[in-house]
Amino acid sequence: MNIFDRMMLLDRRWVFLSLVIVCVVSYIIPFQIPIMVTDEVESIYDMIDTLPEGEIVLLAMDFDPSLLAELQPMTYAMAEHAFRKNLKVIFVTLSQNGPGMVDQAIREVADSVRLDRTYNGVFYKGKEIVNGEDYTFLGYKPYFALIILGMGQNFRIPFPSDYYGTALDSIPMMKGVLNYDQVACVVDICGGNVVDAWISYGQGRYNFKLALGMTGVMAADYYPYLNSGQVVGIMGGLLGAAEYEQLTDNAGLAKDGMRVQVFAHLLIILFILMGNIGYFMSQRDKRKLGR
Amino acid sequence: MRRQLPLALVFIFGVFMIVQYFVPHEYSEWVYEFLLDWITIIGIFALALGIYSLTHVSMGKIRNRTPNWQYAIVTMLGLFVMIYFGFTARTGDSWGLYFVALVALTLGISSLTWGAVETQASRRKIGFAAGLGLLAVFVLVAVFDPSWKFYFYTSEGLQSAMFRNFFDYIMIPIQSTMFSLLAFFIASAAYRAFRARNILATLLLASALIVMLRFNPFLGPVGEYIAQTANWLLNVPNLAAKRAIVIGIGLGIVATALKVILGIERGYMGRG
Amino acid sequence: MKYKLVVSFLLALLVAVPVVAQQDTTLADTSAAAMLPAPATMVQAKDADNDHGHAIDVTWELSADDGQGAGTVLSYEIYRSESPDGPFEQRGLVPSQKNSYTDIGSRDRESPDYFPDYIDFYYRVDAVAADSADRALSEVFGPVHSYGQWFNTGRIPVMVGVLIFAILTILFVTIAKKGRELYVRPLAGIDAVDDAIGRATEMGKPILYVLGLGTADQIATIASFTILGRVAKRVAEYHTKVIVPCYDPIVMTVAQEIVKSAYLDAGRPDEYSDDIVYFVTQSQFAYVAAVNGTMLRELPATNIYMGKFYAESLILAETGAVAGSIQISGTDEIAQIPFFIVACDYTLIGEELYAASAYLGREPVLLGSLKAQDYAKAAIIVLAIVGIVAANFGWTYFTELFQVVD
Amino acid sequence: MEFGTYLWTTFAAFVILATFSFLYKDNPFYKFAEHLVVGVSAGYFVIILWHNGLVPNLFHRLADGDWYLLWMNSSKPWYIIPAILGVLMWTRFSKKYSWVSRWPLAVYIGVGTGLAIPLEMSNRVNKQLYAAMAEIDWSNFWGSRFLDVSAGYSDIIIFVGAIAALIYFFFSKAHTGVFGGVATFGIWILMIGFGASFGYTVMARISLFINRIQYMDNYWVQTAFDTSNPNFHAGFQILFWLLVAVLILYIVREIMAHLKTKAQQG
Repeated sequence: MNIFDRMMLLDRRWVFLSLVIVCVVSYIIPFQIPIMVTDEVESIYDMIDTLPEGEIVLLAMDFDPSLLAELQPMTYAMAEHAFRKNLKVIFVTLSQNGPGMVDQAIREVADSVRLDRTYNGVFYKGKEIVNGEDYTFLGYKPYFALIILGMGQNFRIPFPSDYYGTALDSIPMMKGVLNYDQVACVVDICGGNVVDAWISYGQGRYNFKLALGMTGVMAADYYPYLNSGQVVGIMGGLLGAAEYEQLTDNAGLAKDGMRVQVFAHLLIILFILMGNIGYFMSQRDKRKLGR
Repeated sequence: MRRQLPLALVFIFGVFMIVQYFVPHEYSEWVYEFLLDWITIIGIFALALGIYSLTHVSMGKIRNRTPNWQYAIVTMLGLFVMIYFGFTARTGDSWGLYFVALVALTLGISSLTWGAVETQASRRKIGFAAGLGLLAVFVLVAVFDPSWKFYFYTSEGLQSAMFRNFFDYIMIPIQSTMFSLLAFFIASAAYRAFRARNILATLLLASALIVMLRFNPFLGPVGEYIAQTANWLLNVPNLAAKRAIVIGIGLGIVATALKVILGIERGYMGRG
Repeated sequence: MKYKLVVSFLLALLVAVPVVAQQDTTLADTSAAAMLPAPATMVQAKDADNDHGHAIDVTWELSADDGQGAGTVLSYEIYRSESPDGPFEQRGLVPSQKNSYTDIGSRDRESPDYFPDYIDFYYRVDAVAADSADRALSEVFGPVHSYGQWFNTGRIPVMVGVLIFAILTILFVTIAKKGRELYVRPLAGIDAVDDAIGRATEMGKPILYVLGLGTADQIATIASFTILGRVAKRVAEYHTKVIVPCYDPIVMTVAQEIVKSAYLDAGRPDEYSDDIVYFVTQSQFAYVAAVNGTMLRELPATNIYMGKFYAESLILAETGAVAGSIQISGTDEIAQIPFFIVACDYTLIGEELYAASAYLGREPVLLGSLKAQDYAKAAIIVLAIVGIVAANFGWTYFTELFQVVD
Repeated sequence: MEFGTYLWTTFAAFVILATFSFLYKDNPFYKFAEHLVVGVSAGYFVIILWHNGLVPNLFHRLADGDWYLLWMNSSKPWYIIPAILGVLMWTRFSKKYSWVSRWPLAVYIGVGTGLAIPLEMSNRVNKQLYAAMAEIDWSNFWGSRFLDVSAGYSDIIIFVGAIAALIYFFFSKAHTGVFGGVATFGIWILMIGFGASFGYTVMARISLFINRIQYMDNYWVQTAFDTSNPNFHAGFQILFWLLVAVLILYIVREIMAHLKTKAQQG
């Protein structure tokens, strides 16, 4: 058996072992991988990054906890980015099982913002983000199309008080914030049909800047809105989240997951190539012998 | 009765189900829902046949001492214990003699079974005596221990601690691990089978490789083109292929189902 | 439940009003003062089509202030009453720009949401202003009642499809019965089945037949039963062993009957035992674990997978490859076909699984239906080509003939 | 985490490792896990079907009030029919009357096939045919970027590809001449589609394994060393190292056995 036959007829257990090693090692060691950034994610990043301090971002987390693994990383990346840039965030969820999830997300992002960090060469001092000053969580209400329309008139119509029961008027950051006109941009992260309402009822009627984050499978269907300019940018799945983390220079859940994925994929591709090289070379040897 | 009646039943119920699809009226809906319940209930009764088969095969292995017969005991214990947990629950926080009863019942049934299959008369006697004694212990505990109870008509058993533990720490871990073996098998299958032997194999291989490379960060500027090609492959040729297969399957299903209803295809019924 | 949500939303609106009123003057100026919007007009209601009753469709013309005009309308609220004078009960709520609503209730008499048929109702649609509880009441429409239909006209295309196809099938089966030779092209996977049985006999190893995770009323499983019948007969003739682990108890029952009959047909009823076809468990991956173990311990010469398969397809097929078995597969589960193609030696793609039972028997009656399938496919191709031309010339009346409305 | 819970978690870790060991070869640990899960899951389904199927779908309907009155005072006495059919399935236990079990089977299969015909016709044939009759985007025929999914030419490829692939499935015509050419194009489209699906699924499958690593890491490894846990004591680490020792012993044993056979061969 020469080297090419060996390349072709490797025991599959070597494949298994290599995969275990690659996955476990890239899971344990937090090294960095470069991520290719697409235009549609970069435009979302630019939109947030260029906002002046004190502006308000509306972050809608309209997904079920079942999609947590895919959509949570981008939520964290965007929220932390906004807080680091001293922007204010209004959280809202139009998914019935959303409130607990948003509450947890806010707490975990707050923990992370408390640390001193340097991103893209800029030093950000850790700070305590304060409910009512840096963020407000409006909570959940049913009939999402109506809520989206209602918030276009006045946030107080669907949400007279926030999730924790404080009246919106007694929340400092909401003073003078009436509707979408006082919000710099809206980001909808969703895994269902709520996004259609944000596009047609929200953006279509009130004409605000809208950015979308969605599952990888859904993303392809929304590119037409990107071309028509209704949507600023689209982030699809774990990959989109990893791109955002790449742009903010803040590696998190998405890049951790992608690191394992990238190397596992590379390993499989490597094995396929190896098998094919072995196959072609041994074919050639056979032909030579035949002659 | 043996052959014609079943064929007639298939025809009658089949035609009724086809017709009801076009009748939205609530009477039609009522019958439809009732018939679906029939299916569910027949399925549940049939599970008894399945459990009998599983028990029969496992017991056969144990009795004949076929290779790996010891593991059949594990299966039988798992089955028995899980059913027992599902019908019992604690009434308070204490376990009482719960496990004593379980062990007595398990050993009791085991020794009775042993006694029943054993050929030597003296051993049979021991088996029966021990079995009956242990069962008596079980009955005594079950009647006089107030810390746990049997629940058949209400579903306390589903929430009982041991039932949940077996589910959470045995069933779920093994099953998700079995599922995750796919990560390895998808790799080995790709390595073994993706060989550019002929044009079809090459197309399969190339398209899979492009899609796998769709988010590779080490490709530089080429990466974007690969990502777009992958996206196109997934949404254009893949959609065309799926549409053709779906239509073909649809026709195949309807044709086969028609043959079954009309009694042309009766292979599923066996003979005699 | 929904009713409660509506109530809570209304309460929220009530709370919001004073809140907005308390805003400082600069903000109050931006919001339109409490001005009554124009009402919705032309309110119509009729029984909802093609349903079991218990539902009424309400339509209206948008208020002049919805989107245009003062633009103050935020939503419409749909009210219903048993008399034109009230009292009216709120039944629904839709955002602005929508001009229809279907008032659906339960058909269950005991349900609090019960919607009686054949009772006259009156409807009213309120145009509700955005920033106040002020509303414009429409004219009341009625009486109207709901009732169930006996035929769903939206499903006519399906009925036509089933009828034409049934006629085609019966026609070709009749022709085939008369003894006309029907050509069918060879299928690699089918020819492999016979070879595989021969190979198993030579090697003195068993054949593993997996019926998949389908239930006995799924057509893929029924097709698989027929194939099992042929395989079992050959196996019995050759004195080879077949192993059939089952996932579903009813599938097991049917499979036992089939294999038993096959042994009878082959004249070897003594070699049959019920343990050839056995039940494992009804849990997907536990079943896979067991079948995997069987493969590595029994080392079957051939594994045949026919029927419904899900994620386990690749686990089974790769383990089979480890055991060195020849593998033949067929499924109509589209997501799993790629994995079978990659990991098995022969794969029946989708429809070919259904054709296989006819092929293996070479019975003219069964082959007749293949011919019917081919004609149906030809018809679909022609219709699709005409349809796409029609769609691009805007002849929607042609394409709409094919639209199924559920 | 309490010690009792950790004991169970360690057992879960053991059966997880036992299941993974199947990748290496069939071995006693895998056999144990396999046979255990078969028994436990079969028992689980007996209980689930009893409590969530038989009791609500049958018993509660047949006996609304006291169970011993059975269906005498039931509001839905007609549910006795499926109960009888179900019991008839059990005639299979008898050799003589097992043919009676064909009646319930016939009902079961009749309902299933009858249900399938219009549904499959509608969902797989009618709706796909209607979807194929789509308008082609002539205004954006060449697309706005490289291999644009929404471009007009992509619409045409989808249509032509689907027709060609459908032609591949013709059974009663030999694949020769022009017809054969189109059929060949059809199988190409099928293969490209299958390849793409395969490549796309890899990510989800790798995630499953990552998820397993996370489970072991978060619940088993980290708990063993989590001294901030108020219930923490040496038992946690003893359990942890015990399982690790078993694992190492097994690996060492396998390597020794392997070397031994190598030496005998060599």
